[in-house]
Amino acid sequence: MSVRVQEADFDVGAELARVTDGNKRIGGLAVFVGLVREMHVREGYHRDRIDALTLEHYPGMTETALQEIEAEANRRWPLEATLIVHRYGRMEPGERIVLVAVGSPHREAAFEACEFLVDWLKTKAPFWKLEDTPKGEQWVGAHEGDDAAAARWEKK
Amino acid sequence: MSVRVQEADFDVGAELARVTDGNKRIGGLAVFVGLVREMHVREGYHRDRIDALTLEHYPGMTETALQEIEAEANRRWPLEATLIVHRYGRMEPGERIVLVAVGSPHREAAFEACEFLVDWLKTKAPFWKLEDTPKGEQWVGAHEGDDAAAARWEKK
Amino acid sequence: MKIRYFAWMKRTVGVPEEEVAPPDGTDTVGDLVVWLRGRSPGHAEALAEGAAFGAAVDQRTATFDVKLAGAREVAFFPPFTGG
Amino acid sequence: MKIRYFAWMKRTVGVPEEEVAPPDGTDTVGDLVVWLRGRSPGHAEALAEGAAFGAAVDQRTATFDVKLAGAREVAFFPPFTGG
Repeated sequence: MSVRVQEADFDVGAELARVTDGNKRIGGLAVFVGLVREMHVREGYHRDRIDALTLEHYPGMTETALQEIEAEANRRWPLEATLIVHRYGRMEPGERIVLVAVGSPHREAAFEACEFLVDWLKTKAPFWKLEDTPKGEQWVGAHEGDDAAAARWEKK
Repeated sequence: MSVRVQEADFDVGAELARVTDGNKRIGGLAVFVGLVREMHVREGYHRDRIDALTLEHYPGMTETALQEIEAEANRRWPLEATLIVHRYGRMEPGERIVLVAVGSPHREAAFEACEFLVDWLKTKAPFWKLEDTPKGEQWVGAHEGDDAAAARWEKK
Repeated sequence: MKIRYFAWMKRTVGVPEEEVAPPDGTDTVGDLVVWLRGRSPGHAEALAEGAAFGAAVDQRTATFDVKLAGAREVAFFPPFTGG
Repeated sequence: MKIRYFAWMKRTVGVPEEEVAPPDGTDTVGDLVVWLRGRSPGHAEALAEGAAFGAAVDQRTATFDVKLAGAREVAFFPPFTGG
């Protein structure tokens, strides 16, 4: 289990190698990489071109929140390895924002836990996105779809 | 869209960079890496230690089958990029067998299409696994769970 | 007690953080919000009733009925938009 | 017509591929299976009724009712286990 919050970009290949190397019990590794899109596309809301994105976070609380999310995934699924790397600071379209990787003996568990981590970190980790657009700066509003995606993992 | 069948290992970081570089419309990249496990774990069937795995395939048909699966994923979801790299030949525990990567503006589509590709290639592409175990060689039988996983994508 | 503001709330309040000494009777996060509104028009706007914001007490997400007893740091922020 | 065998079927039949000239009336994949069984005990075992195997005609998966007309290559193999 490992969580990192950093300003610098990350090397996907090197990160994934560290997750799997030496662990021969991993049959499936599910990975998600979130990237900055040049267009903000939210259901009919606005479609502004994005020149840059600045991610603010709450140092200290962010790491704790991500560790708790990761621990929850490990409680729910039989996982061999988990990794979350989330950047903050200024990023341009095409740049990587976040990496989530989950290794498990079984591909189903790896996929489910990876989706769970991505859904939960979007709604439970203290990050805020500020978009730099031709019309000026604007804070990204919370996305109802993200809440719905996160809610499907809530225990009944 | 890209499909490759090869004996050599692949560099995950380099492959993923080729999928996303220069495409600023990708917001989410979902990836699956299948690896050789040192244990064969199938529901109560047998749990033999595996010394090596040899993947046989049907050259020509394999590429066609993978291209058709990839085209089907692109018909079903709004994808910006897809990649399937599948190895054949002899591999030891810990080695990579297959890489599936899907880039989309939306993470939900990326995850769904990636799972779809993995499920379908397991049941629709002509590969056969021969395990080298302390008890001798044995062909891996088809896994009912794989058929069920593939079947959930069949159109009603 | 340290108060921290994030994202647009930081700009609306005008400072990223401040040390405050709320009066006796400020028992919960909700009480603190009401008291902070009186500090400036920026505070009143950022922490307005009906504005969509959440809170954390000592870096753990907290609802407005959570007690402040012993809290060293309370943060206010808009809904999270990471990932 | 070229016949190819894969995985354990190749070992049971004894050859990875062979050229055959089935008699007139061998119209479908199923007809071909019946005729091939008579070529050797290995063929009979690999292609036995009830054995779990599939076929491809000219590199496309085919059910046993598919017609062979014009086919250049027919393959037989156990269920796929890739990925």
